[in-house]
Amino acid sequence: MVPTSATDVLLGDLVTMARIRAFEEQVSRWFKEGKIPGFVHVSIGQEAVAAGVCGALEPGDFITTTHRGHGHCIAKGADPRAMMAELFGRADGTCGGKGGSMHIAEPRLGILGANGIVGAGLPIAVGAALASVRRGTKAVAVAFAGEGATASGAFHEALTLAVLWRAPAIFVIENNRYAEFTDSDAMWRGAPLVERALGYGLHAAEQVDGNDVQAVRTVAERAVAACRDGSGPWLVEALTYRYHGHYEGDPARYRDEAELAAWQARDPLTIAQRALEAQGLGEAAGPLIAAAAAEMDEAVAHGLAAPLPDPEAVLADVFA
Amino acid sequence: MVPTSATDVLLGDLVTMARIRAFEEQVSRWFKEGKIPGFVHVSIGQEAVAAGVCGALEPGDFITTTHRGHGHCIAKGADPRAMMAELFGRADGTCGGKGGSMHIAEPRLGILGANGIVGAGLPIAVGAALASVRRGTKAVAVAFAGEGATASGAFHEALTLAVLWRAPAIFVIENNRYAEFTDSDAMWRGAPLVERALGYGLHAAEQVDGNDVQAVRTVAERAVAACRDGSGPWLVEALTYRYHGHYEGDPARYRDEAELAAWQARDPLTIAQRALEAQGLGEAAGPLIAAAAAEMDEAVAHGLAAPLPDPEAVLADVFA
Amino acid sequence: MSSREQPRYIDGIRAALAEEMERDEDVVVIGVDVAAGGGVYGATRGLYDRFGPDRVMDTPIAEAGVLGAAVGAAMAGLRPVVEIMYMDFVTVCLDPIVNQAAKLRYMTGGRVQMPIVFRTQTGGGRSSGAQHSQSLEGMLAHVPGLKVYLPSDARDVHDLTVAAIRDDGPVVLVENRRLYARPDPEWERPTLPPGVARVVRAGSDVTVVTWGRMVAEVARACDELLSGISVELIDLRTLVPLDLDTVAERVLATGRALVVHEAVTDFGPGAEVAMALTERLLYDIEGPIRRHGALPAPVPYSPPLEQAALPGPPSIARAIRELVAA
Amino acid sequence: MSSREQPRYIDGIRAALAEEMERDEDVVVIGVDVAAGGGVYGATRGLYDRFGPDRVMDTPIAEAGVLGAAVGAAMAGLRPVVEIMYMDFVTVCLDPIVNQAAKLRYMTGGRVQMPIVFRTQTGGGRSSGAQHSQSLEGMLAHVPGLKVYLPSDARDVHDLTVAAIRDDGPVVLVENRRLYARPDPEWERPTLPPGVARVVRAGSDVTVVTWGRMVAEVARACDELLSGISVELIDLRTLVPLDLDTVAERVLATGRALVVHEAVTDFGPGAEVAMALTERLLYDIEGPIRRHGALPAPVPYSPPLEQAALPGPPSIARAIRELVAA
Ligand SMILES: Cc1ncc(C[n+]2csc(CCOP(=O)(O)OP(=O)(O)O)c2C)c(N)n1
Ligand SMILES: Cc1ncc(C[n+]2csc(CCOP(=O)(O)OP(=O)(O)O)c2C)c(N)n1
Ligand SMILES: [Mg+2]
Ligand SMILES: [Mg+2]
Repeated sequence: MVPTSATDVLLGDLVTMARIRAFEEQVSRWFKEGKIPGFVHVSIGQEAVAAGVCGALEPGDFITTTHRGHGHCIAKGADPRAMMAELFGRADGTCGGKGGSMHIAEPRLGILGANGIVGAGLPIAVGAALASVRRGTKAVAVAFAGEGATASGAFHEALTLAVLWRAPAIFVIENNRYAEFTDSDAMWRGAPLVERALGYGLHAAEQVDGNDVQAVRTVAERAVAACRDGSGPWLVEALTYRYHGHYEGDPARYRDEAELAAWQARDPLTIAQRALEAQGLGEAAGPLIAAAAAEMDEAVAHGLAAPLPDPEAVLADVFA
Repeated sequence: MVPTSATDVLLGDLVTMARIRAFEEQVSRWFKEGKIPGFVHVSIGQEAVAAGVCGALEPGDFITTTHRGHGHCIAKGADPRAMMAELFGRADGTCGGKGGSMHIAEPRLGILGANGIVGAGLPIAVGAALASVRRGTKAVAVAFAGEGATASGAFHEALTLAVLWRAPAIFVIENNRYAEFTDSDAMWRGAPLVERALGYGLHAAEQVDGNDVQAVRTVAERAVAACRDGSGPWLVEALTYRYHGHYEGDPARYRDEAELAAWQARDPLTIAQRALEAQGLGEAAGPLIAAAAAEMDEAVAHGLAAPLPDPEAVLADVFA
Repeated sequence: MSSREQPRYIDGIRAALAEEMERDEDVVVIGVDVAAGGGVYGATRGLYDRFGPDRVMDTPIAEAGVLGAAVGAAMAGLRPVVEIMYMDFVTVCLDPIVNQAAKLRYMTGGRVQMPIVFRTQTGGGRSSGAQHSQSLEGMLAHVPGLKVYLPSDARDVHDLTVAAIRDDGPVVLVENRRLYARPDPEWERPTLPPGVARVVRAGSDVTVVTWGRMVAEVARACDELLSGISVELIDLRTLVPLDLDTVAERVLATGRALVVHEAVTDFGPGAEVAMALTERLLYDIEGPIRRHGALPAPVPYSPPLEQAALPGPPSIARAIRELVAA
Repeated sequence: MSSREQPRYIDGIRAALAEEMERDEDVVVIGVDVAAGGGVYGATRGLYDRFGPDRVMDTPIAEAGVLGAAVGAAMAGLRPVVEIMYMDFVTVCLDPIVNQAAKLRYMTGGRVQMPIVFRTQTGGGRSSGAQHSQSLEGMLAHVPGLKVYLPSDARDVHDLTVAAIRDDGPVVLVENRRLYARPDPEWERPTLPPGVARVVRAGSDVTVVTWGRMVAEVARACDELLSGISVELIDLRTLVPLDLDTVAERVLATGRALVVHEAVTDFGPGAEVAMALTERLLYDIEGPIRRHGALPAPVPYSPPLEQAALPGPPSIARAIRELVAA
């Protein structure tokens, strides 16, 4: 994934964001239609973090993600057709219909799984990073987590171990201000996250505008390069916002419209598009964004047409 | 527990230390004799922390402690006769013989229990402190823990909650340099503990010479006063050393004799005694120390003579 | 209490919490999103406005710390009702439940009280995925010192919540989210204490013993699929204490028993219930005693797979028919 | 391997770990004090000197993080053997075991391998107190996706450790510290795979099914207290997979069965084994099938209490005598 020029990179990241946005809009729509069972958490508004970070990764690198992981998986290369089929519970879904939204994974692409347990992905990424060191593969592991996860013991233990093992692990904390219905600022009275993180002895911890994909990409590339060189773990706090409720269907009464509007005014796709325009490349994006939308239309069509799993498969895959 | 003069305080704390030392020496001896079953962890060398901190507490205050908790319990007022009987597994032990060394507790004295799970006592103390606030009792809660416990998620979550709830909780970390057979410095590459602790937003975090009971007492009194006033949680890191192995019987091959000798040269009882001598009160201590030894001889005699529990009691106390 | 004629399950929870908070100032409700948010399923809605932030407390996502704090708070005089949002999450906070709350009374020779309620909920069958669908009551019932309640309707969730809060020891209260919205036609039924099983329907061919959501599923199986068979349905209500006397007496009458639960069958709670019945009745009844629970797999997401994994009216009816034929 | 004629249990562990580490560079040993310290009971002694700090790693007291890391490492190509020092401590690190390692293969539709061994140990009866004496194998066996091995002697701990390390899925290996020092007169016995029960002694009056330390305790009960009764003793070896075929066949022959374990009886692993046997053999045998485990209390410290709580030769002999008389 070494692109030729900065503009190409930006264009590529914008396309990734557009693909994520289109995917998530479809998820939201088909959830409402009753075609997606269970509950789903979409990442609309947060696309720049997924695109910027995963854009900086190689195919052999690892990620772990959360309940809000569709975007990260797409950005890391997962096939949206298979993902959509998974959400529809189909046999040819990413996980054969056994996982669902919170458990999308594509191990051969280094996607070690979304996770339904807040914080659980953090040490898993550290372990993958440890394996990379021990096996000399040079792979880097990124753990995506929400700011809500930083209260968990898993966060503390994961950072402690990553530093101890000088693991090439990057903790990307997507601070979207809320953990479910709770304002995360009300749940923490200590020092800012990056300051605390440095206390663990990380190589670096930086805050970034999580709606500016160029800024995210820049810091991610530095973090990846440092980890690839063996300089040990990083933390990136990306400030961003989710436009939808915590889960689809959440009326999000805990926040006001003005706050949402202010963030929407800094939409990550718009910001990227403006940057392209500033470089005189405004038109380049249009067709690509349209293609992204078409791709997701097709993914939905594929998913809806795909066969449901055979109930007989229920006992397969339990044991190795 | 408001003593009349500084000298009285010191003398009192020295007596507490002497009582702990004498108790632990008996435990070590009777464990070797095969009269104490299971495994025991003694606190010889660390007495100043227990004496200085618990000396600053009122009877209504709470403590939670660890596998190495005899000293804290004695300093908080537990009856050594009952404790010794407990270690001998007797019916009139502190817990009727059901707990043993790692589970000594005396709830009516605010001793909410030693604990066999590293880190578990930390949030328990925070909860007791929360209850104090909610019920308006003004009680303070101290959580004793070893430096090894600071890696655990329990530490992180306990500090986070304590700050959030402005709980009158004091985390006293006895840093005796080892966690079992492992040099704790090798297990942590981040900032020093007190620095990290401040990152949680504690009211204060200070390091103290854990072998100097006057220094411990001074910092503890400040911490207690602050907590009593509602200024929220504190952390105290007390630098100290255990003379014996991790458990009785551990040959402690992981450390060298010189290190032990250097710490023994700064024995907490000796330091306190010298301080008394400097105040011209050298002789005052002698009889009191002798009395402490006699007290523990008697505790042993009591414990050894006490009846074993009736096996019928095995199913009592399971449910309320 | 809602003004509906037939309160829903969730109304039973809210009413019980509010009544007990009113009655005793030491009762506090603690958990992720339980305060202004009212709980992810709305079970604590209204409490925050009524009792304020000191008694209805949101927490960070730090369940192990929160439950540990509840243990300390209980020993220091509060009566915490702490929520573990999904039963699957006991895996991140089991130590304060199993090694602390359940054991401290015993380990101290009876010197402490431990009035804590661990409220949690389960509810498979709606594609919540393998980490949000587990019924783990069997693990908890195995731990001496813990009581485990699994109410099946609004009346019971109210009464068992009240009983749990008034208990001086730790109680795990397992709600079922798929029952939350169900109105209870039997709301006026008299209160039963924990440890007393309830005969939901009398019958003569076979006794089915179950709890939680499966009470209604078995009833549906009977109504819709088993017209020729007279099924006696027993709601066990609490696994600990276990009312073996009532159940054994009824099984003696019908001569056959099936234990049904949403948990995985293998090494599950039904093994205890069925085996305890077998030990007691082996030489006294003719028919077999069997179990019917979930298949031995993580709970799958896709509806046809999940339906195959979990017990439901068709599989229950099949198990009952086979049992009666045996 | 020690040069003794009869290797001890702990020699079996050490040998298995060393052999597998030699054979496969991806095998790493991780845990609190497992490196230079050699493990609190010496089970990993010598590995650090032989394989170095990259493959034998001490960790801070952060078991949940360490086990989570093992999950990630396993998915990324290592084969971690992680130690949970006492089985009681699974309460602080259950999520990576239950919600991650056990489920990830299934949740991904079979797309990942999860070659992890969770080594742990139990061993009541020596006044270790309520938080260092629990046998919690029943909880783990209830979780689909986990295998659970409980070796009873040096031969088996060696062979089951090797098998666990070579397994591409997660295995919980439960050692017993009270066996560590025991020499194994049967070291030359041929290797058996997991999932195959072993007939330790043939007998005709009753079949006793057990595992771990209880194998030796039942043998002692037979030798010292039950001269008139012909007991068939079966070592189940692994709870998951469960070799019900072998056991059922033997129980069919004797007509009676007793399941013995150190875990608490109530809602314990014996309920499954006994109930599965009952389901299979109800109409084929005369005698009863029963269980004998620990009393429903936290494990007490004082020896007379602990003796009353846990099964031992006298209580086992009593249970067998009652069963044969029934
Ligand atoms: C251990 C655990 N506790 C609670 C939950 C319920 N839960 C799911 S998402 C969530 C909020 C997470 O907030 P954050 O980490 O900020 O991520 P975001 O949803 O904002 O992306 C909570 C509490 C859970 N899944 N796991
Ligand atoms: C959760 C947990 N992990 C591991 C252990 C085993 N263990 C008992 S004491 C101890 C070391 C504790 O070190 P520290 O906290 O420094 O206390 P110290 O013994 O030095 O007083 C360990 C690892 C335990 N009891 N609980
Ligand atoms: Mg968030
Ligand atoms: Mg220490």
